[in-house]
Amino acid sequence: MFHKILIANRGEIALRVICACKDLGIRTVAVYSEADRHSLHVRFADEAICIGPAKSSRSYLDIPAVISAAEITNVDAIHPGYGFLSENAGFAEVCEASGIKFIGPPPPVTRNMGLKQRARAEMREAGVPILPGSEGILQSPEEALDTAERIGYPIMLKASAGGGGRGMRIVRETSELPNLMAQAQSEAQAAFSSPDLYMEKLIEAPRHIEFQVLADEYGNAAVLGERECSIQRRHQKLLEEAPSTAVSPDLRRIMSQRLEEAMIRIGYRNAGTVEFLMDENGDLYFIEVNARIQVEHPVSEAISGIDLVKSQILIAAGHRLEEIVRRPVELNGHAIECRINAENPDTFAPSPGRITGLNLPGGIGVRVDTAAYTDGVIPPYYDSLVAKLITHGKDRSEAIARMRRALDMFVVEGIYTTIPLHQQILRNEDFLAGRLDTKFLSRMGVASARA
Amino acid sequence: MFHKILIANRGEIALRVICACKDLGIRTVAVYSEADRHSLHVRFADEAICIGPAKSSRSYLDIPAVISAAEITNVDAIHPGYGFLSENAGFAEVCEASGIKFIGPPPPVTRNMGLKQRARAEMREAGVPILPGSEGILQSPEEALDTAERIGYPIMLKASAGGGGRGMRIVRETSELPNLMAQAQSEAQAAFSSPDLYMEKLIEAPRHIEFQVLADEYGNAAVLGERECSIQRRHQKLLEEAPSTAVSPDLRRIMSQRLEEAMIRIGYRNAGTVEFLMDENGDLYFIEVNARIQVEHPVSEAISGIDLVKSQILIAAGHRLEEIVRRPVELNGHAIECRINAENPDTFAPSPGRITGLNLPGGIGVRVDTAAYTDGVIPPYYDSLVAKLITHGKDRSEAIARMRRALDMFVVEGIYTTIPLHQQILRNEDFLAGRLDTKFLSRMGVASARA
Amino acid sequence: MSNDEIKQLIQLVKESGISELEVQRGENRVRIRSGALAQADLVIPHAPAPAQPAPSVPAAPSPVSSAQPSDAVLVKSPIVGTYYECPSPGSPPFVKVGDTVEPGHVLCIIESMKLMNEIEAEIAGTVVSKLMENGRPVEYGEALFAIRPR
Amino acid sequence: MSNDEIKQLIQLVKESGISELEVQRGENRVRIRSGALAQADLVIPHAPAPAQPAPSVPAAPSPVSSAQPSDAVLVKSPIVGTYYECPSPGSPPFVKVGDTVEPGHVLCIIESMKLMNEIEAEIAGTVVSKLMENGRPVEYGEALFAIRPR
Repeated sequence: MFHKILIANRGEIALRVICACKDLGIRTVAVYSEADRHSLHVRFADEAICIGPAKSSRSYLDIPAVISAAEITNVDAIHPGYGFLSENAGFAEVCEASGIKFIGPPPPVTRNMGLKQRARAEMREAGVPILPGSEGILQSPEEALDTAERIGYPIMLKASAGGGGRGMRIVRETSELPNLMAQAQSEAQAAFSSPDLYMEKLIEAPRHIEFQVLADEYGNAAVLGERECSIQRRHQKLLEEAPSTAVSPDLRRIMSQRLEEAMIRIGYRNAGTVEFLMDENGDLYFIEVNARIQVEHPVSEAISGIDLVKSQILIAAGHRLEEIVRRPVELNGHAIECRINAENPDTFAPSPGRITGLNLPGGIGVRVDTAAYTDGVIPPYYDSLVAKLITHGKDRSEAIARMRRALDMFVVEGIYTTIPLHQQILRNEDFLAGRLDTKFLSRMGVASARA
Repeated sequence: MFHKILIANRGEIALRVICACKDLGIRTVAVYSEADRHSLHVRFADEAICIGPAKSSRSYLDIPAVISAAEITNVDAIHPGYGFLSENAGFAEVCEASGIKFIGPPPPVTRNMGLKQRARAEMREAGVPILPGSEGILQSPEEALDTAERIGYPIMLKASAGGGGRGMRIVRETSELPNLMAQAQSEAQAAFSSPDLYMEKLIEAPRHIEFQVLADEYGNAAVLGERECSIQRRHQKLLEEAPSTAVSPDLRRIMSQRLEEAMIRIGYRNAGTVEFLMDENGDLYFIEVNARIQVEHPVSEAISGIDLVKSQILIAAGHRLEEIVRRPVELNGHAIECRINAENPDTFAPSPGRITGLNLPGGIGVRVDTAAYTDGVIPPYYDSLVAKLITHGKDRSEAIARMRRALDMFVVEGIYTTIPLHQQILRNEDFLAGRLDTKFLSRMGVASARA
Repeated sequence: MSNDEIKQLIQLVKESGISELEVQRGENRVRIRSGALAQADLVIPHAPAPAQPAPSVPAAPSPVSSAQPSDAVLVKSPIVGTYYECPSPGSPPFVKVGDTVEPGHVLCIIESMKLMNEIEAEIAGTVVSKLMENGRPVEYGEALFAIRPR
Repeated sequence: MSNDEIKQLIQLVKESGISELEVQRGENRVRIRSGALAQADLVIPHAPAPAQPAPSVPAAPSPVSSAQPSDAVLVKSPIVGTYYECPSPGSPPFVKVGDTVEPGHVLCIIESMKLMNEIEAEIAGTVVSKLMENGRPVEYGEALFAIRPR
């Protein structure tokens, strides 16, 4: 087992990893930027090293600074949390070269999963359903028409080099295609100096459903059920739950089996998440693999009874999956997570500042993951997550009742938070009926939810 | 279902009942003394009524004040919590007479359980093992010698009218008995104006083990496993866990079956606890029934997945046990509760005052039940409980690791608390091995633990 | 409590160097802090804060009363219950503003657990205001009357 | 920061009526509160608090240095790593107290990820103290030298 672990992150996830290390009796090293010197992860780690100024490119994203901190404190492993360096294969390679175990998948796997077309190809080979689309770049309008005919309208044209919505067009019928394709090409040319487009089937109002995977270093993998993450605004998840109301026990069993095979086949290791879109017919389409622990991992922990961060460390230390997961995987009850962000709940404008008053909810079925405290500051330099509020109940309605109660008793003064928005979601009829998709928030009338 | 419930209590248990009511969608009325006007139970209830000055005899124990508050707020039920009026059959009768449902057993049952000899008789008839002793008052030294011979030395002589250790003698062999009995009689006469003595078998270092019961109003009862409460000082529990390391699955099954039959037979209703002593051979002896929710109920909630306070309300509202408890009762993992009291951890002197700094632990497997907050005051008038810290894990060692971590991250400034004492217990070898009895704390060297 | 009085208190806080001062004068209360301790605001109960039991200096006008002269004392409810100003529905009230009362004079009834508890004057004086509406529930310590002692 | 300066600041807090004042002057920092906000003590990290990056007014003596005159500026570590005062084991240090340096003069090496990073003087002046022990790990922003500008 590791003797000492450096946590290359901040905020609640740094504290989360410290908790897992304490539970395993492993010493911890926190790193922090000058903006975070009064943070709880600094207080509760056994050692703490300042690695740079507030700007994350010069601190939490600065590989030499993090590795040097690891070297001067003699750690034998690094946990990257989520965000920052967590899916940076180069960082994982530097760790390896420095003789420090990176707690995550091996660099080639992370790199392949980062290359989306490569990930799609590997998943398709492994028998996982993929969102239908063109085989790479569209070579001509004729090929585009044929492909669209094959996968069925509506379709989406996307710039290969693109992002941020530019060079994208929704096409609903054959007659529109040539014209819209030409527009998208010239827009892509202007924006990215390349007119290359590819095509994907458009799912107008998909659910976002993801499966939690654990894989050891000996070719064993286990799926711990799925999470429903459809409540998003601008592709940022706001409320997650497990299980999904749209996944039947049969579908869960089939998908778990296929994904376990696929993850073994691609040599996946440690914790990971396989993301899917679900269309109106309940069919799932693979979109990507997140090769790290996710923000919303606690809902899977609640229903599986398995500490995922502890499992990450055990797997990295060479433990076998059978010591961690009992087969068959049993899931109990229902869990919900609300992300309490420092944001204006109406405009979503960030609301950093000093927390002048704080009451954390507690009691039965409530878990709070936070690095916030009375008189503590949410700095403007990083993400706006203040706390994750998780409730667990024997069924969805008990989890919802507990979440409503916990939100009512969660008091944060001095900054705006998303608490009122969550209270509104938890009273919404569609939410209560489990009718969810990624358009949920914009339908609910949250103006800025629209991408 | 009830429309509105008055909570005739304060502190963490008042907040606990408010949580259960919120989870059921029931409105709440808090009552408070002048010392508690800034308490969280006042803040989080829908209504709050001041019922008197700080002294509990004139507020929380003042039956007319509580009933009047219930009448002017039009509640249809009262939850008494623990302590105060919770086992006062007279109060339950006044509630009944006022047309308000008392959430607890019917008054005659509470009264019978309060009369210890009566409770013993009823339990013996129901086939529950009782601590061996004399049949009522000892009539002569000869009867005493015969009785001692029958139940085996060592034995304890106790003043029938007594309490507080006066008129008590431990007798280890026949030759000592006549002399010590005479001493005890004259001490009893002097202290209580009655020389009457009775005899009980002495268990030198018993475990304190109690079983959690739920019974509905239709003659159904369920036992939700046991709790180990041996870590006490001066008969006050300090750390509890479930299950007990000394109860085998077989013993649990047998005891559960007998106790369910016994509770049905005595007409028990709502939540209750049956307390036992366990001797060195692992034999259990009934001591008493607590006809209320207990401080340490969360450990049973953790392993059973059943919300006991919610169940109390459902049962009082006429729900059937089968809607609340699934058969057979399944218990999962292990749970520990540490009572964080406002006390000097060495001397146990009370330490009321203002909490100037507070960090509540959170994260996986941690539950906190508290009414404390930064800048809040622990008044000197009531008990010293500041918070209950509960951890749950898949086994005892995971629960212990999580408790150690949570204690390390639990910061209370401005008052002394029992946190350091708990940290010491959680490092103790006997504790880690599960070797517990009521002498544990005094062996550990906590001077004032000795009664 | 006048603004001038509060100003003086603020001055007092500043001069003494303390961080917080809470003063209750009759029904009025002021808390002065020299800084931001907003957490305390968390716990001000939403129910009306009942006054301290020991009346001292006169109180500010209550919703149903006229202004109280500065030499009156408050009669507060010793129990929780329902306030009645007259012995039975339709009958005249026990006391009116301007009445003079002697110790033992019944001022009102508080019904508690179906019992009609007569609340008596403890001092001799003139009723200067009635602070509670007939039939309203009262908490422990709520002010019922102001009486100017004779 | 002298005791007299601190006294003046306390006076200022009292006069202004504010509850908290935090002042940083070079390596010195004082936080004055007029009341009990002990919560803040919760979060003072146990690791040595590194100094602010922008040196301004001179600092108090550091454990290994002699007293610093009030016109020196601090050279702080721009990276995390291990501090070496000489180019190789046994060789003389890059600088000694009393040496004069020009911009670009190498003051020390910080080893980071097996790379030896030379830290150079940015101003001309005299080395008045060396604040770090040879071979010790340094955090970002830790003070290494005090130099009196010429």
